Amino acid sequence: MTKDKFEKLTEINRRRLMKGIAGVSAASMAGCIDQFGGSEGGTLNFAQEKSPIEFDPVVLNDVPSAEICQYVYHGLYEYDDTTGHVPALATDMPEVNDAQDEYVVEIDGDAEFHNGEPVTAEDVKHSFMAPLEEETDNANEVSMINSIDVVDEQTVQFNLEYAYAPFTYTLHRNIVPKAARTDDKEAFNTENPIGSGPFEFVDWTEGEFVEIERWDDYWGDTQPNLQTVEFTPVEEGTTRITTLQNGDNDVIKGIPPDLWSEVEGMDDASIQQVAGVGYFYLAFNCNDGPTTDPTVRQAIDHVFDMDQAVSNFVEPTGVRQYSPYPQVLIDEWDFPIDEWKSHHNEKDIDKAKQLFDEAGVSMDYDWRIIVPPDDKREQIGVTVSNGLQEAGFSNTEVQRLDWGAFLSQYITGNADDYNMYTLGWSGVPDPDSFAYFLLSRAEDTLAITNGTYWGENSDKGVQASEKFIEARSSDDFDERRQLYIEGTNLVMEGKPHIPAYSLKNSFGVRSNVSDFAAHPTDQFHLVSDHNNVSLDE
Amino acid sequence: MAQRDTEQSFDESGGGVAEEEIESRVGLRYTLSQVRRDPTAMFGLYVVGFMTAIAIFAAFDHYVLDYWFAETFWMHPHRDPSNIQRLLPPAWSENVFGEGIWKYPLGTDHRGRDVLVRLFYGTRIAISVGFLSTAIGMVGGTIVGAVSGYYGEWIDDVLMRAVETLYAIPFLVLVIAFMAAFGRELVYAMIGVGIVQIPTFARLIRSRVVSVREEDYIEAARAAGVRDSRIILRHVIPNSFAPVLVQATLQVGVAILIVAGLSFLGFGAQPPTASWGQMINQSRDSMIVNPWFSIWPGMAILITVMAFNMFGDGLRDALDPRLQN
Amino acid sequence: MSSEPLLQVRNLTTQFFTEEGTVRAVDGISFDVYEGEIAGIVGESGAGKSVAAQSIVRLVEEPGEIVDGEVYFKGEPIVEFEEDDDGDLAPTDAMLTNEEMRRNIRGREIAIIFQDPMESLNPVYTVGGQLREFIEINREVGTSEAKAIAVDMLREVGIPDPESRYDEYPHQFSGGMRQRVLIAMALACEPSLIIADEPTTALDVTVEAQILELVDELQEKYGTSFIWVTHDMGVVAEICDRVNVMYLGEVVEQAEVDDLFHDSHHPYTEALLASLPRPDQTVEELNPIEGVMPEAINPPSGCRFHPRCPEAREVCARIHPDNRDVSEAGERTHRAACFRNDAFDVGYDESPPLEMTAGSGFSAGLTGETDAEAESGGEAE
Amino acid sequence: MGIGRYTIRRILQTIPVLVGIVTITFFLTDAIPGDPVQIMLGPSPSARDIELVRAKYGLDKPLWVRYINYLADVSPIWLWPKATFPFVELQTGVDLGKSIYYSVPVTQKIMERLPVTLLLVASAFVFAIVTAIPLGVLSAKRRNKPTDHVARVVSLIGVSTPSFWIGLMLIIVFAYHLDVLPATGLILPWANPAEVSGAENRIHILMLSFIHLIMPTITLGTLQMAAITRIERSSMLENLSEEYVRLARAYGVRERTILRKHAFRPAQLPIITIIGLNLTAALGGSVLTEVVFNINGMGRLIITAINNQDYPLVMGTTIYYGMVFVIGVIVTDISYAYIDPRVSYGEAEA
Repeated sequence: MTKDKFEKLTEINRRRLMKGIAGVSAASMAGCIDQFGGSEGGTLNFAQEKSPIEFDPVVLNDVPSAEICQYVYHGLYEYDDTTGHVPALATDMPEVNDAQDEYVVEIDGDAEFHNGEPVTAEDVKHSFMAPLEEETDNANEVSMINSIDVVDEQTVQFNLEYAYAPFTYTLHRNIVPKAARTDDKEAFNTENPIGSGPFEFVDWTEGEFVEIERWDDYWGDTQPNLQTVEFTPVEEGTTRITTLQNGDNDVIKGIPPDLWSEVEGMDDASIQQVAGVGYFYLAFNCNDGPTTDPTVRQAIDHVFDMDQAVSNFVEPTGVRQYSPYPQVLIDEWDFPIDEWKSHHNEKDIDKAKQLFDEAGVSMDYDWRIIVPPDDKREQIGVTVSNGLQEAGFSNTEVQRLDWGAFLSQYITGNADDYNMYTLGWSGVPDPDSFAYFLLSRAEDTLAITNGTYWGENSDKGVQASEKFIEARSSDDFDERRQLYIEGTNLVMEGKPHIPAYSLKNSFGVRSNVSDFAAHPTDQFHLVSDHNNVSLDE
Repeated sequence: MAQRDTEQSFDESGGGVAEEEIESRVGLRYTLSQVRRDPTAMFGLYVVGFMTAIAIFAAFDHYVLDYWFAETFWMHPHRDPSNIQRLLPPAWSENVFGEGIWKYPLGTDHRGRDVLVRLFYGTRIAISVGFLSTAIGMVGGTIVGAVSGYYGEWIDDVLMRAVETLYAIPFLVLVIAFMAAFGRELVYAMIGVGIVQIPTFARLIRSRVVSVREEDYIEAARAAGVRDSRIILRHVIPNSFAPVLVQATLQVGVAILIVAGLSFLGFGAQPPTASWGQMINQSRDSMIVNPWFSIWPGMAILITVMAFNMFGDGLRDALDPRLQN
Repeated sequence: MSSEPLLQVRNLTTQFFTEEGTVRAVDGISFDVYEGEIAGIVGESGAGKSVAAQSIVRLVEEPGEIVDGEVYFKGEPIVEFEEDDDGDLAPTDAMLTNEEMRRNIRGREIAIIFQDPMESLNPVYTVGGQLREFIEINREVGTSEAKAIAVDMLREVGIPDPESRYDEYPHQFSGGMRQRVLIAMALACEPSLIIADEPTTALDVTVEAQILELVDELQEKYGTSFIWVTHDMGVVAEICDRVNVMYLGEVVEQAEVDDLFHDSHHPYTEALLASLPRPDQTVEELNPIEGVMPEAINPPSGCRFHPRCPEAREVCARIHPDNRDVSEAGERTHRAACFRNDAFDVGYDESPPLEMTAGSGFSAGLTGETDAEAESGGEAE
Repeated sequence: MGIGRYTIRRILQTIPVLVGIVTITFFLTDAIPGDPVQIMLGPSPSARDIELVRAKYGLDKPLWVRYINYLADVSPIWLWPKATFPFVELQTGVDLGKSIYYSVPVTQKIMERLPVTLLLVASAFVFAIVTAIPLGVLSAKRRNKPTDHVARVVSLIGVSTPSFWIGLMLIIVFAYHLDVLPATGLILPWANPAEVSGAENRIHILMLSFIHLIMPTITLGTLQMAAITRIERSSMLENLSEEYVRLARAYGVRERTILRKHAFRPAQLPIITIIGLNLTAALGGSVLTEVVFNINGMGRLIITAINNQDYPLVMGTTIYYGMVFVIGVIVTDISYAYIDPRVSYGEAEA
C-alpha cells in the first residue's frame, strides 16, 4: 500500500535473509549500563516523514509505524550499531541444525511485558504464527515457517519449510503478548499496544502525534534517559526543516537534498547520517516493447549520465551506486565493484542514436516512463526522458503515479503501461535480498517484485535468475559469492536495470540532543546497547 | 419607472465572483464600448491579450515547431541544460547555490532549467485550461440552463437538482476524484474543471431563460411552430449572451486558480511539461534556499488571474451601471 | 394664509457634474409655499421636479450639487449663496450646516414622502420600528411614547388593527398601505412642511384616489403645508392650491390652481392639461406631448420648450423667456415664461413660425437619460 | 409560513441532492483504476486471498448491486424487499463501510478529521467576515477616496492569488525566517491539555490553538475575505442609494446610524448568500491549506484515500463534504430568512 508499505515490505526482507554473515557476539549486550547518567527525562520531539497507522506488529506493514514499534516492543534479536545481530528477548544466538531448517531460541527469563506478564514461548509462537493464521497483509514475511514448537516455557523451535539462510533476520520480528492481543485485536493495534520494550505506548492520534513514555519497570539493563518521545509526522521537507530550525522538533528524519546545506549551516543543529541498505534503480520492461532489445537498453544508457543525475538530484542525501548491492555488501562480500562500475556509460547521444538506429526503433515511438511519487526518482525519470528527446524522440512521457497505481502498473509487463520505471528496494545486508527479489524469475518474484521480466525473457536473464535462486538456498558462503558474481555480471551486461543510487538515513538533530544514532536498517536508535539519547537543557 | 426595472432581485444575485447574476438591458456592443472607457478593465484586457499571445505562441512552438524556436533562440523549456546550475537566484542576487547570471534572468529551477522560459511556456497550460475549461462549463451550463429554464416543470427539477449536486461537492474535491478516476493528465483537468463550472453557468442562463421564455416574441415563435431547439438557439441563448460573457471572463480566472491548485497537488500537467502550479509544487523543497523559484510562478498566476478579474469587473460594470464606480 | 411664506425658494440652481458634462437639473427656480397650502410642482419625467424637492432639504446626492440660489424656511437660510472674494459663488456663513439641517429641519420641520412606497420602507425592519425610530428622533420622546404615537398615527391614516400591524414587515403591506405608513411617518413627526415626491405614481388609480382623499383630510386637520410633486395634472387639480409647472429645470408657469386650469398661459401647461388621463388608460400609454424632452445636459437655446412647441416661432429659438407675471391687473399673480403673453415684448407675433422638430435627434434619449439618472444617484421619476 | 416550516422544507429539498452526491461519488470512485485488493494485499497475494478480500469488501458483486447496497448503507432508513409479510424489511443507521487503508470504520476516521476541517473553514470565514465587512463598508462609505482604492486593490489581489502560494510565502516568512508562528498542524481548542505537549491547562490550549490557526486561516480566508469585501462594498453602495436610506436621511437620522443600521443590515443579505455558496470553494481550498500546513483534516484524508485507492474512504469523505456543504447552505438560508423576513413568509421576491 503506498511507498511505505512497499519499502517496509522490502525492509522486512532484510530480516528474513541471511544467516552466516552476522558474526556479532551476543556478549556485546552485557554490561551496558546507562553510562551517561546525567540529565534524565525530558521530551524528545521527533518529526517523521509520514504518519504511522498501526502498532500491532502482527499486522504492521509500514516504516513510520515500525520506527515507533521498535521501542515499544522487542524482538528475539535486534541489530547492533550496524547490521549485526544482538539477542534482545533471546538469551543467545539461535541454535541451528545442519540442514539449516530448524532454529531453537531460548527466551530471557527476566523479560516481561508492560502489563507485568512474562514473555513466554507461547507469545513468541503467536507473534510468528498469527500473520499466517490471520492472513495479514505482511504474512509473506513469515511464510517460510512451517511450524513452531513450544519446547518449554522459555524455549521455542522454528521449523522451516526450506533452508532459509537469512532467517535470523526474520527472528527480529517484534513479540506481542498473546493473551492481551487476542483479547481485543483492534484495541491492541491502535489504542493499547503492549510490548516488552523500554518505552510504553501512551497515546496516538492518527496523523497528529504518537507519544511513548519511558517504562519505569523495564526489565532490561538500559533504562532510557528520555522520559517521553513524541513523534509527529511532517510530510513536507521544507516544513520539517522549519520545525527543526524553530525548535518545534529536536530531531527530524529525512532531509531533502536542496536543504542539506541549509541544515548544515544551522548553528544549533547538525546532520547525522548513515548509509542505508537500499538500492534505487532504473528498470526496463524486458517483456514488451523496444526495451526487450538489449541494444535499446544500451542506447538508453547512452542518452543520459547517471553519475550526473545522481549528483544533481540525489546527493548529498544519497550516494551513487553501480550495482544492485549497497556498499556494505560490496565490502562484506568483496564483490568486483570496479568491473561492474565499468559498465557505466557516459552520455553519448551520437552513440545512442546509432544504437537506436541499429535496433530499428522508430523515432515516433511513445516512450512511457513511470515513476512513484518521489522527487528523486521522478528526476531520474525526467532525465532519461530528456535524453530520449535529445536523441530525437518527440513522444516521451514521465508519469508520476500514486503508489497504488504505480504498484499495479509496474509489474504488468505491458509496454503500454511502462517502458521503464524507477524504483527503490531496501533490503537486509544480504545479496539475496536484492538479486533474488528484483532479478530472479522465481514464482514469488516475477511480476510481483520483478517488473522487468528479464529473468523470464532472455537467455542471460534465465541464467542469472537460476544463479540467484540457487544462491538462495546454498549454505556455503564462497559458493554463494561466486553465484552472485556470475549472475550479477550477466545483469550488468544485459542491463535490465541501470543502478542509480542508495539513500542515506539522514537526520537533522538539534544540538541539545546527545548520543543520537542513525542506523542503516532501523533508521535510528534512541536507546540500545550502544547508545542512549538524552536531552541537554 | 426606469429605475425599478434594474432593481430586479439583487438580493439573490449576491454579486460574487462565482455567482453573479447580471442584469443586462443593453447589448453586447454597448457594453464593450463602455468598457473601452474603463482604464482598469482595458489594462486587464491588455494583460489578458498579452498572456494569450504568449500562450498561443508557446502552443505553436510546442505543437508545430516542436520547440524549434525555444531551442534556436532561447532555451528548451523541459530539457536539462548541458551544464546544470541548479536553483540559481535571479540575475541580480545570490544564494547558497551561487550568484545569479543574466543567462537565467529569473534564476533556475531544481533541474537547472531557466525559470523564465518555463514560466513562458507554462502560460500555455494556464491560459488554455482556463479558456477551454470555461468553454466547456459555458457550453454545458448553457445547454443545461437553457433546457431547464425553457421547459420548466420536471425537466427543470431534475436538471436543477443535478446541478445542485454538482455544486455541493467542493470543486477541488470533485475534480480530484474525477481525475483519480479518469487520469491525471491535463485534458482531464480541463474536463473536470469544465464540469464543475457547469452549475454557475446553468443557473445564470436558467434565470435569464425563465424571464425570456414568457416574452411575446418567444410565444409568437412557438405559436408559429418553430422547433423548441431552434427557439432556444436562435432567441433564448443569444438574449443572454452578455451576462454569460461577463461571467465567463471571471470564470477563466477562477479556472486558472483551480488548475493551479490541482497542479500543486500533482493533478494536472505532468512533468516535464511546465505549468505554474506544478512549478510552485516543485519549489517547495527549495523554498527556503531559493524562494524566487516559488515567487515567480505565484506572481504569474496572480497577474494573469488579476487581469481576467479586472477585465471581467469592467465588463460587469459596463453591463450593470449601478455597480459602477 | 399668512402673508409671509413658510418657504421661499429663489433662483435655486442644482447641477449634476457627470463625465458627460454638467446637467442643469434645476436651473434657477423660484417659488413660495405658504402655511397651510398644498403647492404643486408638476412636469414630465426629467423636468427636475424631484431634484428641486430634494434641493429644498439639501438631500441632493453626488454628483449633484446646489450651486446657487436661496431657500429660506421660516426665515432660516437653508440655502444661501454669495460671491466670495474671487467672484465665485459660495455658501454663506449663515447657511445652516449639515448638522443643523439634520437636527432641526429634516423630519422635524420638513418631512418627505418618496415616490415609491414599495422601496421606501426598509424590508428588514418592522414597519412600526421604522416609524418609531423617526418619531423618537424628531419629537424627542421615549420609546414607549413613540410607539404610542406611531400606533395612533397608523390608525389615523386608516390602517386597520394598527397594534398588530405595528410589528409586521413592509412586505406584508400592500402598496397603498405602505404609502399610508409613509404619510403617517411624515405626519407623526409633526413637521410644518411635507414634501411629497410623486407619492401616488406607483399606486393604481383607485388606491391613488383614496390616498389623495386621505391627504386632503389630514392636511385640513393638521394644517401642514405640502409640496406635492407630480406629473399628473389630475392630481394637481384634485389636491393643490398653487401650482408650479416645470420644464427642463425651469419653472415655466406658476399660478393658483384654478387660474392655471382655466387660463393657462404656457403651451406646455396646455399640453399637460390635454394629456389628463382617463380612468381606462394608464399614464404611460398616453403620449400626449410630441417628442421627448431633451436632455438637461444640453438644453435647447431660447425657450427650452420651443423644439416641441406647436406655437414656437423663430424668436423662441433665439431668446430665453424668464418667468414673469402675466396676470392682468387685479387678478391673482400668475407667472408664465412664454412670449405669447403680452408681458413679453420680443416680437413674438412678428416672428415666423418654426418647423416642428419634435424628437429628432433624441431617439436614443431614453437610454441616455436612464444612465444619467443612475449616475446621479437616481432622480426618481 | 414560519421559520420552522421553512427549515423543514429546506431540509427536505436537500434529499435529492444528497442522493445525487452519493450517486456521483459511487460511480466516480468505481471508475478509479487500480485494484484496491491488489494494493491492500501487497505485491504477492495468492489467488485465494484476493477472492476472500473481494468478498469481504463486497467487491465481487455487480456494479448496480453494489450501488443499491451502498445507497442502502448510507441512507439512515432503507426498506429491503422480502418474501414474507410485510414484504419489506427496515434497515436503519448509516454505514459508510470500513477504510481499507486505516482498517477502521470510515465514519470514525471522518469524525476524527471533520472537526479539524470545520474549525479551519469556520476560522477562515470568521477572519474573512471580520475583516471584509468593515473594509467593504468603509470602502463604500469613502467611495473613490484613497481608502476605497486601497480596499479595492487589496480585494482584487485577494481574489486573484492562489491560496496555497500565500500559505507557502507565510511559512517562509513567519515560520522560517521570523520564527514567530508554527508552520504545521492544528490544535483543536477543545483538545485535552494532557494530550498536547507544552500545554498544561485550557488557557495554554486556547493560545496554542490560536497561534496554530493564524497562518492557515489567512491562507484559506484571504480569498473569502476579498470576495466578501467586494460584495460588501457593492451591496453597501447599492443600499446607500436605496430609497429607504434616503428616507432615513430625510428624517434626520445620523449618517452613522444609517451606515450601521439602515443600509447595513439589508446589505448583509448577499453576503449571507455568498458565504453559503462559497462554502464549497472554501472546503475545496481547505484541501490545499491542509496540505501546505500539514493539517490532518478531511482534505488530506481524501488525498490519502485517493492515493491508496481506499474506495470506501473516498466515497465517505466526498459524501461528507457534500453534506457539510448542504448543511452550510441550509444554515445560511435560515439565517437569511432570519434577517430577511420576506423569505420565511414565503413571499416570492420581486
